[in-house]
Amino acid sequence: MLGKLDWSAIPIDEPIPLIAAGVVLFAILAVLIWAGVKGHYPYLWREWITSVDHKRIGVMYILLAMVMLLRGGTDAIMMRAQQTVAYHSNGYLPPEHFNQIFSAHGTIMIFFVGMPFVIGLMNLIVPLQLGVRDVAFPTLNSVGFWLTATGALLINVSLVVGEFARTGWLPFPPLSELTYSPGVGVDYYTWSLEISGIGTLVAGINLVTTVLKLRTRGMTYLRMPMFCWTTLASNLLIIAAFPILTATLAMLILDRYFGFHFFTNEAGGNVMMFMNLIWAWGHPEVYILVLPAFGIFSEVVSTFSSKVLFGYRSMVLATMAICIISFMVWLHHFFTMGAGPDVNAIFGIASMIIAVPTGVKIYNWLFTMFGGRVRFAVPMLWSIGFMVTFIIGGLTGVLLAVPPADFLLHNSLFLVAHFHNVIIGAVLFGAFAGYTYWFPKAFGFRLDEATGKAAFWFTLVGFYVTFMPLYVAGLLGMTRRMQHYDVAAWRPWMIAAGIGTVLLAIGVALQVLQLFVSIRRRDELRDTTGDPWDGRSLEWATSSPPPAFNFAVLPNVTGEDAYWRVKEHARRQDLDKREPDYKDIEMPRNSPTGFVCAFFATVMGFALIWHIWWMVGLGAVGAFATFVVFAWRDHDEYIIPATEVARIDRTNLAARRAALDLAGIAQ
Amino acid sequence: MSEQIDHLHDRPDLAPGDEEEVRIGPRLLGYATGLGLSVLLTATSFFIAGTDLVWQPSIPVALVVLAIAQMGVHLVFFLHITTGPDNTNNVMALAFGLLIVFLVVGGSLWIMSHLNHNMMPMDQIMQMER
Amino acid sequence: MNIFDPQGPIAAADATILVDSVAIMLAIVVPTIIAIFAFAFWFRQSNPRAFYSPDWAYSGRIELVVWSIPALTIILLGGVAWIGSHQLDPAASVQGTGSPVRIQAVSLDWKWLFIYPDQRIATVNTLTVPVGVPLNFELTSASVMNVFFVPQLGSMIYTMNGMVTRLNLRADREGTFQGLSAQFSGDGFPEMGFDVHVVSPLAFPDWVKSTAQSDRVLNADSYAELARQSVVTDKAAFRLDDVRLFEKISTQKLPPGPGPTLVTESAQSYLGAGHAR
Amino acid sequence: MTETTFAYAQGDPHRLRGIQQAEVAHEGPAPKRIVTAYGFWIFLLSDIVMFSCFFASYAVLLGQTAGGPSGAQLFDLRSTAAETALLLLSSFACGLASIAADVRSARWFQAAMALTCVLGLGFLILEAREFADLVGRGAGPTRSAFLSAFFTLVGCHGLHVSAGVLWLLTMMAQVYAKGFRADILRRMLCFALFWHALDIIWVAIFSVVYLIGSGA
Ligand code: HEA
Ligand code: HEA
Ligand code: CUA
Ligand SMILES: [Cu+2]
Repeated sequence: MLGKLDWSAIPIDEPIPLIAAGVVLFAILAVLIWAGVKGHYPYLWREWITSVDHKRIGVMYILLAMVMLLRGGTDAIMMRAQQTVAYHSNGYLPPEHFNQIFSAHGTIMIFFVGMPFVIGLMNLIVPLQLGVRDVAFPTLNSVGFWLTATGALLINVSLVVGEFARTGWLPFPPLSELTYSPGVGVDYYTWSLEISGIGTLVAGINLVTTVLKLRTRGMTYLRMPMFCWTTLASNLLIIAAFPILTATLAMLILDRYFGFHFFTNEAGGNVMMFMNLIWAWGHPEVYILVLPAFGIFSEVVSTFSSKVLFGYRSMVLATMAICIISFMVWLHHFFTMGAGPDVNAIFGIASMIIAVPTGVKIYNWLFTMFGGRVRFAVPMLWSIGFMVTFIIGGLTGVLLAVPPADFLLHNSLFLVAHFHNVIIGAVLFGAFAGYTYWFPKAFGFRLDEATGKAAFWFTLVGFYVTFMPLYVAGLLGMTRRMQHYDVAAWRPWMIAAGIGTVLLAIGVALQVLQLFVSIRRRDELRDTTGDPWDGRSLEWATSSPPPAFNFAVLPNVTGEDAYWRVKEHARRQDLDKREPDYKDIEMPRNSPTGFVCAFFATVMGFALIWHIWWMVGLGAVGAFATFVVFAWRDHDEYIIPATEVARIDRTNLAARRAALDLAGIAQ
Repeated sequence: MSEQIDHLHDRPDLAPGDEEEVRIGPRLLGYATGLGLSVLLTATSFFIAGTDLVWQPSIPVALVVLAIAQMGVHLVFFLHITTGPDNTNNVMALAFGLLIVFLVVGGSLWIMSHLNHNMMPMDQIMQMER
Repeated sequence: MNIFDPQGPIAAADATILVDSVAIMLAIVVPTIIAIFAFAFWFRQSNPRAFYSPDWAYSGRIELVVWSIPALTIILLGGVAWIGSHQLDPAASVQGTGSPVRIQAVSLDWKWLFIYPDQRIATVNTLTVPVGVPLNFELTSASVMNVFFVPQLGSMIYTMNGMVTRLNLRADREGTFQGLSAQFSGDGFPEMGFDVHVVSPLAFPDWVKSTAQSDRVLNADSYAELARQSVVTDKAAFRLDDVRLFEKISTQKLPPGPGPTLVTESAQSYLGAGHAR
Repeated sequence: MTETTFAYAQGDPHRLRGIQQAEVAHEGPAPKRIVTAYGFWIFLLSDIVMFSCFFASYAVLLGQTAGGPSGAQLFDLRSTAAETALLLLSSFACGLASIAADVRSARWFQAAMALTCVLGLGFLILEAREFADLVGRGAGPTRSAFLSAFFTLVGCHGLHVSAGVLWLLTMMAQVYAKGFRADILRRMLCFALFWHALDIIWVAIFSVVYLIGSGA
């Protein structure tokens, strides 16, 4: 009846995960009950869960990412603590538990922190920057988000029911095959990624179509803000790379569920094919994460230097070059497999070539600051911290791309340090920069500066104290994923890294604190103008938070830095006082499709993991029924009447004129 | 974005699968031509695969070429992808997709053939040398 | 295990390339980092002496420089990578004194088996090699993937079931060094370290002779015992019964390691391997 | 539509003028029909990338028969030819349905779609028979890596066709119930794209898997 599921799946004999899970469950229940008592459910359902508004969906993506950052970060703290104590001893985490933790940490951080964070920011901002009312497919957007959330949910269920994969964040066969991993851990992994992978693909299609087909009048390609370009590049990579992941995991699933022989030791399976395919996805994946971050830095550096972005054309070229070249380097993750000198050298050189366009980007940010007026607000701090940190990570990356050097460093803690150096230094810093920069746009008030700055410094210093020692440990021959070790020379570096993690945790905790402080002080931090940073692109041309329809009248763009030009003009005191001609606006109607889909996906995923076949059928039928009902719907739009549009827009315009007039007089 | 402007020619852009022609006759002819060409190509493929009239080692190459030709026919006559200026975006997307397919398939085969070659267990090497 | 303390030509060359590459890159990276700090500091908003040119966004000369300098660096580095990959290809043989020693390494769950086919002996978790002699490794895995790595001797290489990878090394100094697996292979993975004893070319035949007298024999039965998932503490030495043992493992004539034995019903439902120790 | 004009200064700090001129003036958001079909087009491309992984695996595992039968011993090219014929004809029928939809002829539309459906089902039946036959001869997907790759690649196409048939039936029902509404026409456009794309993949399959595979 319940497949492989029985009471033994609850790890009663393992206190640590059980307590952790208990705390999480308790917290969730508390929040749910609190919301119920306060009567928030109808509001949440109406305004958030069923929302198809790109801004709301963006915010939910970011919220998911931040919650999962705490989960993944807790895993990181546990790992670092284990390696600090596990010298000549077994530490406090038995191997089967430690191995789940690093697998879960890597999976969660990449798929449920990095991805939702950047997708959330793109969702929130790109339509505003392009001057449009929503993304191309609003309902699908909601489906995409909820499927991602399903994946995250399934991974967290594995804490309590059963186990998670013990194979690393990429489950290399034959270790991940049924013979060597008979438990449900790998199944949790594959199904949660198959489901969330579909969500990601949907988001990718949505954003590419939005950028290519929905830009407002006059927003030609070469007038788009850099963030839109990097969004385009990143989502093109999603569309091209995620199907590879889907196919590869599907093959692993077929091996595990139906006894196929793609990657088994028996009957001619070939494990190298898995390595090959998974990295053909995996390498582009890291650029999917980092390209949007690059876009964020471009916006932030230009805004806080009060200056046009330097070398826009080079930036566009560099972005697209990275997009294409990133598909030609994947073998650098298995130089030591023995493909021979020609193959190694060619892929090594191709990997290095990426340093050129990336370097160009760094220099262009540098020259954007040159001749500017640099304001060290929190987003700018993250950006400068990024530039320095990322160069170091890039250097070690290029070093790893030299095959003979990789022959010594592959799978060492040096590699671990490299990728945290680029991922934390670029993706996480970029996400934080974007979060602080655009928070006032989403909510109408700024985040508290003091806690933000403190968070930045703790995170920056914590990062160096944690990961520089790991470089050293790697040079001392320490490999990754060591549950315990007996080499005395490694010990001091592990202790140092442990201390650094404490600083990092304080940094993250301060970010959480910042949110609470800012919400409490929101009236002081209120931004009425819609343009708190003296921004340059169109998202700042509407109110904060923007109305559901973003722009009362679709803007017409005639130059880059579209909004900056308007302000320059206004400052010269000839602001166009003419009322625009307001029209009725047609907006997509909210829809529970996404949530219902995700519900059935969760049921189906869970049933598949535990081999509960009747439940699988139920989930499938439910999903199909949702699809038909959605397709049968008659009206998926509603009208906002022109009078309402005018009312909302007039308040905004008035506040804005007041602010601009002040600025004009001040000059 | 209401339905009135939802018409084909208000913008120099075509949806993939759209055809410029709206009259029935030419469109029917288009599909029929496509069908004819593709039947012809398919028949040639099947013929070549089974015959010993052509030089045997060239058969796979010929089959691949024919397959590519036929995919082209389908793209043009059934999916209406042309090189016209209003089709640029669709063609660019297609080109990107094909580039990726080429990199993934070509790269994989190249890498795997090297790996397999370097890693054959002893007795297979001996069999080959025999 | 310090890779900057190499004990053989391969490790030394690998490390040299590593250091050289870093030096090449530092030449461009250090000025860049300095420039970031300098620009950010000088053009801070509160500095009245800094000029402000809000519309300056293009300079052909700067563009040329920022594309070409990294490109030139990469061309240099690419040359290093190309030559290095070819000279240090793990499959390429190394020079040395005396006739090469052939060693067949098998990664098992979770230990290393080293077979000396010409000497007709085999050892577990210890590798004994003569100094200065070319070491000719053939490697395979009896179950999951692993990586054979002796940091002070140089290049690592994967081991995979059904496949044979090749590696050539040489040790130039006597002593005991540590080796390990660099690819996670399951719960007993941290136990996959092994000792490398580099002995004098005179002592090596003695060691071979004494090992060959071992009363433990490596045959199909004792191999099957080894192939089970376990962590060994005794570093056993065997007489080799079947010289073609490695070939049988790598061609899968001997079945791959069985993986975890599922003892209880509940273990079958959600747990994989039992505890490693 | 009057619009606020959003830029006045004509600065060109990026020296883009030359490029800018070459570009077609951008007219604003595309109509829904174009947006929808374009999104679907990109989805199809991603689907093709997914298939390319299965093709790559098939090519890599082609020789890994593990002592079991090879393609040459298994494939019956007559059945493949019949499947191909059915699929090509169904593509033509789908084209007819598209035309019928564009001229708003419900009767012809339903007839052409029904024909498409029948031909598609015929294809599926032949394929199912082939699979059943193989499994019956002990050449199921678990027999060898080669057969795993074969069943996955061809089966994945088959699953796509089955999904297409389900979609096709929904389309017929929708047109029957609601007529040629704009949103339904958009869906029809996507469906046609999907059905024709399956053909393209089948061309690759019969060439690479069956014809080359039976020679190898
Ligand atoms: C986006 C990607 C990302 C990010 C952001 C991080 C962030 C961090 N990572 Fe991780 N990491 C990976 C991706 C990432 N990692 C990947 C892919 C792997 C490989 C996995 C594998 O081997 O398969 C890996 C592996 C990995 C290892 C394994 C090393 C090994 O193999 O031996 C370690 C060990 O130290 C580590 C550490 C850290 C640390 C300290 C952080 C810190 O930056 C984390 C900072 C965050 C916090 C410290 C959270 C703060 C928490 C609180 C304030 C508590 C509040 C709690 C509640 C309210 C419940 N990472
Ligand atoms: C956001 C994520 C991200 C980013 C941006 C990068 C960027 C790069 N990475 Fe990294 N990488 C990872 C995430 C990332 N990586 C992860 C997660 C892994 C491990 C996965 C695992 O095994 O679990 C990994 C592993 C990895 C390996 C495999 C090592 C091994 O397994 O043995 C290699 C090897 O070539 C590599 C190379 C590079 C290179 C060349 C870059 C380049 O793009 C860097 C380019 C940037 C610069 C160089 C700095 C700026 C440039 C200048 C200032 C110009 C001048 C400089 C020069 C000319 C040098 N990476
Ligand atoms: Cu791996 Cu051969
Ligand atoms: Cu990479």
